[in-house]
Amino acid sequence: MGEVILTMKGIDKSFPGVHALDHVDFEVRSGEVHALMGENGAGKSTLMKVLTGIYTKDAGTITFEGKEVEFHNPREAQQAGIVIVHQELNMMGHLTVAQNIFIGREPRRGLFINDSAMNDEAKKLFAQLGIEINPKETMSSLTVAKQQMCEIAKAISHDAKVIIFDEPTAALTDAEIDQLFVIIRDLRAKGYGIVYISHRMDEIKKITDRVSVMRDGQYIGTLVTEECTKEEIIDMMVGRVIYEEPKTESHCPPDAPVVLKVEHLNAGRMVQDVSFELHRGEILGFAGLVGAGRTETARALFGADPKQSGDIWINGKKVSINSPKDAVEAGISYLSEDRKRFGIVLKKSITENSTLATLKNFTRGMFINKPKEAEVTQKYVDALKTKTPGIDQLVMNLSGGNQQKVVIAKWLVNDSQIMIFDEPTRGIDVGAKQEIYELMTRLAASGKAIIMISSELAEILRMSDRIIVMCEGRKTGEFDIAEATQEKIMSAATRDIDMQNRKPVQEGEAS
Amino acid sequence: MKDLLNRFKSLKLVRIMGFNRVVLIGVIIVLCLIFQVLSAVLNHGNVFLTYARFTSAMNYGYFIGFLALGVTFVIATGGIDFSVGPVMFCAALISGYCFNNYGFPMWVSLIMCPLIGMVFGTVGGFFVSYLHLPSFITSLALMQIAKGVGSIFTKTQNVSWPGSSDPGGWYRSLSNLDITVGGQRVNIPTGLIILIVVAILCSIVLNKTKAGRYMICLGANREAVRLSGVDTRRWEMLAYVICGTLAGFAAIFYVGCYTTVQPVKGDTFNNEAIAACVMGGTSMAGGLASILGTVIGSFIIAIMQEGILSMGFNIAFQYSLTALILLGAVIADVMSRRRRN
Amino acid sequence: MKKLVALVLALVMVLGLTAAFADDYHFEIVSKGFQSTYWQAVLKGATEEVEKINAEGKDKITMNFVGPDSESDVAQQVQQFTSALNAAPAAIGFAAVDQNAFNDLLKEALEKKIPIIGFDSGVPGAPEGAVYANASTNNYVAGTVAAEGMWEKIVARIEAAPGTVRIGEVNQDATGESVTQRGLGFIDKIIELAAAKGWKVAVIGNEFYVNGVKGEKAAEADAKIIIEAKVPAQSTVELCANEASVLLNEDDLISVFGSNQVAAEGVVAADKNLFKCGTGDDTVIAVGFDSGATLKAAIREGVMYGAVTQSPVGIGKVTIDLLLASAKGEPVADTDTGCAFYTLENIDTPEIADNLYD
Amino acid sequence: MHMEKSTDLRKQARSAFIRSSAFQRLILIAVLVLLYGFFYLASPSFRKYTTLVQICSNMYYTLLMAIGVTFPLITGGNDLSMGTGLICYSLIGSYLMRIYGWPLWAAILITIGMGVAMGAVNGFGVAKLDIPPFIMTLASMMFCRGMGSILTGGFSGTWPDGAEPGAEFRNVFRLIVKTDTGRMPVPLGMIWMILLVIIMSLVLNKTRVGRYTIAIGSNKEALKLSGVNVLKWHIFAYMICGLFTGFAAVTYAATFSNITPGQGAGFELNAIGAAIIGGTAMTGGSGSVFGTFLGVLLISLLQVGLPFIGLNADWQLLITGGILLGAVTIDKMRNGK
Repeated sequence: MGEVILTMKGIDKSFPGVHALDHVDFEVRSGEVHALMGENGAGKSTLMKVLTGIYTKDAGTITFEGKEVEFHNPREAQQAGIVIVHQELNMMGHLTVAQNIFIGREPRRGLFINDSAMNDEAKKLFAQLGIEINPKETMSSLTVAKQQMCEIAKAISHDAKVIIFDEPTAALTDAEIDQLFVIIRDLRAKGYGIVYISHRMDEIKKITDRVSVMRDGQYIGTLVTEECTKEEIIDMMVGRVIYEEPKTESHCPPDAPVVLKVEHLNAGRMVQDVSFELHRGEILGFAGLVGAGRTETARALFGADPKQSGDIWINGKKVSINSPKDAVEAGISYLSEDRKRFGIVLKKSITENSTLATLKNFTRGMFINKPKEAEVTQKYVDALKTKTPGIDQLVMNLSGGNQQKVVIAKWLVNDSQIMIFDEPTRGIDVGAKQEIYELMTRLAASGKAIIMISSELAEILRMSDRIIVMCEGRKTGEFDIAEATQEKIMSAATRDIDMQNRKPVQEGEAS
Repeated sequence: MKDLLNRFKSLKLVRIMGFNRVVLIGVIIVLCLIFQVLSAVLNHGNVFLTYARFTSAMNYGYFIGFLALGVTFVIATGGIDFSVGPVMFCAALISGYCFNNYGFPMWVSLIMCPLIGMVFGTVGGFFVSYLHLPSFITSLALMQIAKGVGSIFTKTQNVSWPGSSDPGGWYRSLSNLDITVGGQRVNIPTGLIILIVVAILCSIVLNKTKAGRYMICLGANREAVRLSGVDTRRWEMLAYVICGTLAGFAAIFYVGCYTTVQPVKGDTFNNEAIAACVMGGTSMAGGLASILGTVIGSFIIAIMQEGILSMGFNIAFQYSLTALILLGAVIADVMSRRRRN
Repeated sequence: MKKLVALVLALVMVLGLTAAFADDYHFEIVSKGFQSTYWQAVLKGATEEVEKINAEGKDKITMNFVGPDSESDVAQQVQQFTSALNAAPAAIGFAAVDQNAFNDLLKEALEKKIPIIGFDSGVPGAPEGAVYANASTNNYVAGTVAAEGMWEKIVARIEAAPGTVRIGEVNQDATGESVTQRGLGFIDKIIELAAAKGWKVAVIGNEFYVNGVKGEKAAEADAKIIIEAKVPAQSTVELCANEASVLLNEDDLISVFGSNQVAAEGVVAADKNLFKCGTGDDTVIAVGFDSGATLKAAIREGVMYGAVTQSPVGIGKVTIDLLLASAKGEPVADTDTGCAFYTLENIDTPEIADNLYD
Repeated sequence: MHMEKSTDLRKQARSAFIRSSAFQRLILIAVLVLLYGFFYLASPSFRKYTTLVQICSNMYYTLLMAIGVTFPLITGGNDLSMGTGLICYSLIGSYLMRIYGWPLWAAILITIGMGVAMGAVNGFGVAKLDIPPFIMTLASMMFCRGMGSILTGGFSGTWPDGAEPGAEFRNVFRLIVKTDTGRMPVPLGMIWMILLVIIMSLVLNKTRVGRYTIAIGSNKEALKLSGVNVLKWHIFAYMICGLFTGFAAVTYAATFSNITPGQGAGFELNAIGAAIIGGTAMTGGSGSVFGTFLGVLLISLLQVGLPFIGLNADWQLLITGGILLGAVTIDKMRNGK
């Protein structure tokens, strides 16, 4: 580990109503991987945005390579040698890989951009990283992982001294993660200072040298990774120990009737011949790595995406579901993992969102029965303890957790017997998480049949009565909670791949 | 000053109408005063604020109003309709031609207008919502087609609807009812009444019914609405159908005031209709629509063109002024949204 | 409250003003167009006349001259005419885009006892007594004038021609009162002249013109002369040019008539590629209507054989005179402002040159 | 809108060739050939060389506008102000010449200058004040429509023609060569057009302006984060459009003589339509100048060709409308919903 190259002291930043950063300190040495951890909203990303000049700080100093610096825009930061590999990859899909890497500083011959020189440069970079990517390919035709590699290549091409990885593994498969780590280690060896933001404990243990933890916009402390335990870090992150006791046996009575039966469901590459049953009052966990085809299965089942084949029975009756409309009428509801895009109408009020799926129950003739609407909405706001000044509040003014509650309310109002929760706790802070768990348990107890898709193994093990594991679009395992173990699930989730350097894939921060 | 403004903003009426609407009404009042003064000064002592000028201004407001109301629905769903003007003309041409040449009874011809409009709306709606074509292009194509059909049907001829004294001329009293009180001929602007009634219906549909709720919501986030089990295509299409129908309806009031329709014309009315609803605060981004605003917007346009005339100015001023007011309204809207975020 | 006060004050002030601004005679003139050189010429004539009269000092006249964007915009013109009525002028000068649209308004004028003076194409079929007099060109006659002018140049060639010959006609639309009248006048006259020679004439092309013809038509097969009437999709120069070039590409075409400035310019534009037009014996004889820089240039270069000009300036003058007379209650009578056929020979003679404009 | 964006990745995942706009251009060329062949067989007089010249001179100003608007379209924007703008600029140009006796070159400069200025205004409104491009340009469209005749007082202008001094500038677009059989027009303009098409495709694909234009349409935020001065380049895209509208204004004045105020509304729709037919996506990010060129060629071929087969004028509207719909539908089919 080399000398300190970057120091941030007493960084302070407020947004209207939020004190995002409260005098935070942070430092990076050259040749180290420095983890920055904390719950969502702890201020990690904000801190990095201040560092890279996307936000301007209210107070505090940044010292880089011995002299105090102040970046007003990403450009300045890049030129100084601080680059960030963004969590939501910021690439221009229509341009080629090389064009993306060199956007804003294209080599030119006279008036014209010298693309061939650019491609050669890019080739060199990839060679340096030991990756196989054709610089001439259009960005959007690459896999997410490769796109990220390009981002890294871009970072290096800025001859950066400090590279920030913001949730780099959120969307990667394990093989890809390993490849990423190889690269990161290589960069560390080359003396780069690396900031690594992630939630994934074992990644932290595996790749980082030091860990700094933030909570509620404050700097809590820094530990040397080898010398500390997961628990210590978690305690620092959440300020209290939370027990995520795995279920020991199914809470669902063995004689519970089958509510949903899916047979030989096929939808594109990501859903191949998936069959399963779902019982009344059961929570069926869908485990697997990101990109295993669980969400796709749910969407196909829900009629959101077209499916090639597959039969669906509900309460023993065969139903044909070709659109979300059919699904909802059949009593299925789907809480998407991407709330903002597929879950809620941000510009509209809680009321309007809550009754979106069930408006026909709130109409007198063709008119909307607003009093009834308001009454029901209020009921669920209370029931779910949604924090809001009123039911006319626009959803975009609510926190992630409360937005999720509005989505849940929408489906509760619909009173559908089958509920699909896709990453129900993604981007939700610990407290709200707890509430959501309790809520799901209550729902199951009240006789609803629940499918829970989660990439967080702890969550799966804690909530599910039964677990289905998917891998590359296929169902690769089914366990009763009693017999399920991390190892079993992981081996199913990764099929033949050897078990040594395996770890559960955990939740990633929502974008 | 500031708290005065806030107190004003918090008035019940203002809150119901929305601050921007109230401002627009202010604009109307100011415009009227300016026109009053200028037409006196510049145009040989002309008087602007007279009942006669009011009704004649309204004549222009009726059909623009109906067009704008229709467009409001489409814009609410996040689309745009660039074909309403020609569609209106096409409806007027065909039904008028039938009245003149095939001896259709007037009431049939009148009913035909909205029906023809509806056909165009349905076709456009289908292409946009079921085949997912960009609404702008679709309506461009539709505009050409409307022009073509109209002029083919009428053999490239003008169509003149009957005058008030001719048989079937009663349809004119839909837009202007002439009654004689003590030897004085008085013009009741029935069109205004109908426009307001239709506007109220529209705002009920938009704000109080399932259809309206869905249209606005899918304008804001189509996918979320679809995944709530709503058949978005159906409701989006409905918006275009309503738009087309209202365009056909506008035709009745166009001929009611102007009698004669030409083939291959009417595109300029698109711009004025769209301008009217954007002025009124309907957002191009979808998810935000105000019928009241649209109506006020159309009135501003109508009053403007009457004012220009009464000042004895070249018609050209009307376009440029409308453009400036439109820009002003939009910029103000954008700024206020900026401040809120 | 404040607003209210302001409003009242403004009104008071304004009413004061209106009193101050009254004139002896104020005329509203609602023309059929405003933004083409032709109408500018009419405006010129009118303005000059007004200045002249005011200079004489007997009467004090003011005038307000308006017209729609395009010669087909009924809505605009109705609005303008209504506004003119509301201005309560001493008299209104009026050239209707489409007279059907104005019957009710003209009746209203009649009730209000506001004299209407029709000009240019006038107000045909106006309700009895509304229009006191017309200062107008008879467009049908103008069409025949064009036909005669063309005929004398081509008659010899028709005789010489072994087979059928084709005469083309480009009209900017089939809806405008004056354009259609000219178009039909032209065709009828040709038929009449041909009949005198014992030739049969077939009329093809746009339905309106084909059906509108009075003279009797022969089948294409046994006709000596084929008259082909073209109408573009929209009345713009470039689209007229496309229609014209179709005509010019017909090998048996001997002459072509552009029935107004736009159409005539279309013919010229088309010929810029084809070089069919000219004044020679092997060229197509092109005849236009009205003037404008392009047509004048074309005639001077011998691309276009001749054209018919109305007297826009004259129309302007006469209209003012009639307005004044009618306003004073003096008897007024229709005045035909006439039209004349001009070619390179007489283009510079004063009686023509005065009526030509750029 | 945002639906398109979200499915972008899936779109791109489809087979590379079908996806490539080259494919769309191929279809277009095929259609062009077929259509030309059809007219060729249908009408003998269509076969004449002069008809080709007609097709060319008919398309100049539309092509120029279309090339221009391709750039705003690629940024995901639009420009409706071209048509009325074109008339407004050339009108003022001729006014300065006729009334104030300005020299031709000055008038041309002013005409083009006004185009660029209006482009800058549009760009500023869209990029800085983030007014929806559609509304911004709708406003400037109405503004231009009035401005022309307000400034010139309802005067309708003509540019030098025939024997007048300066009329030579028309030869830039149409050269007349004397042959033994008579005179033959050479559509010189076409050469400039093709030149411009080549230059602008270079600009689009090989210079920063083009690169950033595409990037803005593809992912504006990303471009910002890469530290590029997005505002500047976004405005630039609109200025290019303005520049070409200015060119179009001069060309229009050169090919047709009389410019009447209040005209021009609707020209821009042809241009935009052509660009779309040429495979430029309304959603931004992709488009090609050559495609636009083909699109304009198609429209011009229809406008000139249809009269030859004696099809009544009003059918032309129907057919062009149909073709527009067809083109977009094909495009959709290619990229999936």
